[in-house]
Amino acid sequence: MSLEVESRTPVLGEDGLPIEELVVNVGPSHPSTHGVGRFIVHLDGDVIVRCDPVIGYLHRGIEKMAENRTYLQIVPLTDRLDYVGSMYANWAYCRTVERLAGIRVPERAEYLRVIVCELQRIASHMMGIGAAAADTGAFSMFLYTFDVRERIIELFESLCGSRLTYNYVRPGGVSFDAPEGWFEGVSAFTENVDAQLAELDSLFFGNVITRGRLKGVAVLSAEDAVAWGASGPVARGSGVNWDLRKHDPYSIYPRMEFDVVVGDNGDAYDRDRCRLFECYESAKIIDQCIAQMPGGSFKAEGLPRLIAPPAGDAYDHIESARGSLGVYLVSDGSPRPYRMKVRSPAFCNLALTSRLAVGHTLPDLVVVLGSLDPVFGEIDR
Amino acid sequence: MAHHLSRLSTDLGARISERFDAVVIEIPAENLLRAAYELREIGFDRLGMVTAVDLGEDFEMVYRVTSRSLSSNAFVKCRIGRVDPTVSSLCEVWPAANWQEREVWDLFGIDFAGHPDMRRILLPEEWPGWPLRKDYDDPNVIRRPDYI
Amino acid sequence: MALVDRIGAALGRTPGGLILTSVDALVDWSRGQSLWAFPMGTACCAMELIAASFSKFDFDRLGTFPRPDPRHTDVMILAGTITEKMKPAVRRLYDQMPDPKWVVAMGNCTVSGGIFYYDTYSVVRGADTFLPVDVYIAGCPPRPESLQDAIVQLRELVKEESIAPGRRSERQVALPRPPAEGGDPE
Amino acid sequence: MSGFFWGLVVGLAAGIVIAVAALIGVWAERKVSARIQMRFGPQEAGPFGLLQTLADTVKLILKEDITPTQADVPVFRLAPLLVFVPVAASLAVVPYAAGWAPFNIASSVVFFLAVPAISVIGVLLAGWSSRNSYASIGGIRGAAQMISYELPRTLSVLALCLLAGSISTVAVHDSWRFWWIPLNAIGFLVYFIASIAELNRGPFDLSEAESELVAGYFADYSGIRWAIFMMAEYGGIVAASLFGAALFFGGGLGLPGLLGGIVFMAIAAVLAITMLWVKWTFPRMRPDQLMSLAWKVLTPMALVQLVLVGLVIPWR
Repeated sequence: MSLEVESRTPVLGEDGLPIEELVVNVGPSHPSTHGVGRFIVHLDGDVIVRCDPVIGYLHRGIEKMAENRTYLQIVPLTDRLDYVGSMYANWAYCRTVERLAGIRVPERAEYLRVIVCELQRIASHMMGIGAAAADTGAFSMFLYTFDVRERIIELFESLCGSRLTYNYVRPGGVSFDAPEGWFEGVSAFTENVDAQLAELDSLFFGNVITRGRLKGVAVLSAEDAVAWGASGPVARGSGVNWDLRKHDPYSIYPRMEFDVVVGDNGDAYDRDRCRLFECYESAKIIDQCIAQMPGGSFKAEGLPRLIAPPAGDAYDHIESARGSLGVYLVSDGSPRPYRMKVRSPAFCNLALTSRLAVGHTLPDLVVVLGSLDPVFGEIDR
Repeated sequence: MAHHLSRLSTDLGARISERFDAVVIEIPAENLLRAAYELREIGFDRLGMVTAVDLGEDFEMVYRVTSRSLSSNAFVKCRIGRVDPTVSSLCEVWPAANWQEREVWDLFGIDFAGHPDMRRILLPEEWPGWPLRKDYDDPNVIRRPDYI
Repeated sequence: MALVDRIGAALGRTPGGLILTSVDALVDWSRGQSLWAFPMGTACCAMELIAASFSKFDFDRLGTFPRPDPRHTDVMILAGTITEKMKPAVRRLYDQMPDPKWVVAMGNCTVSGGIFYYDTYSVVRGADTFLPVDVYIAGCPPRPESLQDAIVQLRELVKEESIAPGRRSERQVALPRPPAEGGDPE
Repeated sequence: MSGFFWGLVVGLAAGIVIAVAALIGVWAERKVSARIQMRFGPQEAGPFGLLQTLADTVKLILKEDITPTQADVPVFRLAPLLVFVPVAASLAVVPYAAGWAPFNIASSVVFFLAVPAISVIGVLLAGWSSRNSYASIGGIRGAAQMISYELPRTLSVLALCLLAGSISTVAVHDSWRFWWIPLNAIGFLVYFIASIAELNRGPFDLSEAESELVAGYFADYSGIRWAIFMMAEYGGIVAASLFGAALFFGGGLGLPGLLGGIVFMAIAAVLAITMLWVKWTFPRMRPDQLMSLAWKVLTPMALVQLVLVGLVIPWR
């Protein structure tokens, strides 16, 4: 698609005078698109009358690449899907492979997976809230949230040696056991993260300008959220009580005690604040995991070097920071998948943009995008 | 659950089986839209995933629907021929299908009858071919050497 | 003729280029100390690019200041995979940057295509296929420290520049701006 | 002839002062924002990164000067000067010491308030002539905002003129008394907020909103022309801080010579740094909220201040 946008289209108004819409092209490289999305916005005065999202600027054909790789070689590719929360795609993919090939995962591995994924949830939400704050102009807030994220990344680095693309969750377990003192480090983190989150809450969500900017903007009704396939904080912000960890429980989540955070109004404020409160719950889960941590092996024994699941298909999903992230695999019995499909939550959430932005002003578009928290690696795949 | 789905098999010719945690409903392509309405009526209010699989001689459409009230998942599958593949769009049943069907059109070239906005979504509009088809041949693609 | 070229040409005529070299030293120091970055973050590496300019690593210490507007920047940091669909946009943003300008290719994707080299149909295999890249950083993604090292290395490259048109390094004139560039409706 | 000569000298002096102020201002902004954001800020260029802005300036002067082909070229080139010159001119009427301002005219308060308002035209023209939709929106937003905030700002200063019984900055400055500070508390707040908004700085930086409009009305300016916009912005901060320090806080009035100057500069510096602090703390407002703040909150507040002062005057 060319970069040009169709220019102004004169339409005759009720009084017979021509109304000219101002077409503003936001993206593909724009500070508020959180990546390389593009939004063609038609403005009438300051009000958005149409918003047409154009995605695919990061379409890398990961699903096609997977068809020529073995099951283990695909794991690094899944890292690059949701690059803000790499652990999730790792895990969702590995769950599907395990289901397809009938691999049992040792308990210690499940606990380690839950710990890293909940840490990742905090890290990812910190990125989401920070970017949303930076979009509204509170740039310093972004650095404060990033500070929390950076501490989690340090923990991940000591766990698997990488800051961003972890390749940690593997079919049948995880790649490394926790190093010495790692759990103490995680406990130390969860101990004081609550205070840090409370500070962020009062600093950003307590600010009168923030309330004015976010409240009542881009209201999404619960019916719409369900019908449009929204999931994660976007759906929960609208009052849809739907969290796969609770309602389609997987792994060891049934043993954990936590609450599902649900918003009331479905506006941008509720969506963003849902993310913040979910971090408290994640910290709670991490503490429980560390308390219950069993011994034993961290990966399945006797796993073949080349996984070749029986022919058939399987789908499994997890609750990622952006919603239900699923992987659909079709196997033909060979060591390479016949077809891999990633059900991306951010893709479905972003489809709501054109609905949510209409009727608001241009500054609100930024707020809408921030509250949907898109990650284009996962949307475009 | 079973009695809910019985009408699908009697009226619409669906074959119902189970695989892992989900019901698999295989349905003739011409009855897809009616089956979708039926499923929504039963309580399957979420359309999670729309995708297709290139099976060689024909395509298989795969829909994954979820019901919160029944707390169950179902796969709806239907086969369509390879020549001029067309299947009815489910946008009017679940709006979530909108972008996902565009993605299937973009990568498989399967047309959706009744879709409000059928354009490519991920690739540029002038892109030749349908990349996820097994017979897609792009001279720019470098095949990965076989190490295993 | 731009102001710089005029001054440069005039200074270049002085005997022995004595004044020119000292002016060049000041100019190159200034340019090296204030390499403002255009963060062309497309994918994963953008996270590390953000991290590099934030609290713990702090790009600003080196005088590198990320600005979202290409017109105000000196160095384009390509962070992340570039797809065929994105390529024209990247190229246009590069053309919108005022001279002198530099390009840092951050991460394997922009160096060669990296993990997305094989089997994919939509990824550009290396940013140097359509942009003059000055510094390559390996890594998937590279650490923020590597990015800062790239800026320090870029300063060495900046030192080779001169304000006299005749003494400019070849890479600055390698890619002429397309004639239609300039008026950008967006 | 001598008038012209003095005008030239004062103008040149103001230009140099504003350039130096902008140099320090940019450095201060980067250091202050860095401290707020748990960073260090510029460190490598000179001691404490003090030469950072010098490096930036030399670089920007020698950058390629792009004029978009579709732009309205004469207007595009004129706009930065239209923004900068009024701000520089307004520095000439600030009372730097008791009884002395570089350009002492009878109605200098009006001069200070009215002349920078010309830069509205510059902002509007800059946005318009770029032929860039972001710049156009930014320019129009900026113009609307600057005109709206003109009113509360003028009203808040008017209260001081009432107290002093003069519209000369020097006279107002000289008749300043300590009890003016509590009396003018509301007025000062209005003046401070309105000044920030006049300067298009956060949380009112709608016209250059980085996350929405990329860079707003100067999105298409590069090199030296953009530097002029930046100089106008920091010059504006300096002018507003100096004026506020002199008129609302009396500068260094009553203190001997150099000490008075130091106190004056210290008050102004506190005001300027508070402006930076505010910018790096608050989110940005929406245009409609900005307008309602100006018309529904600040203007009534300034009127209340005026009435308050009016009640006090008989017992002055």
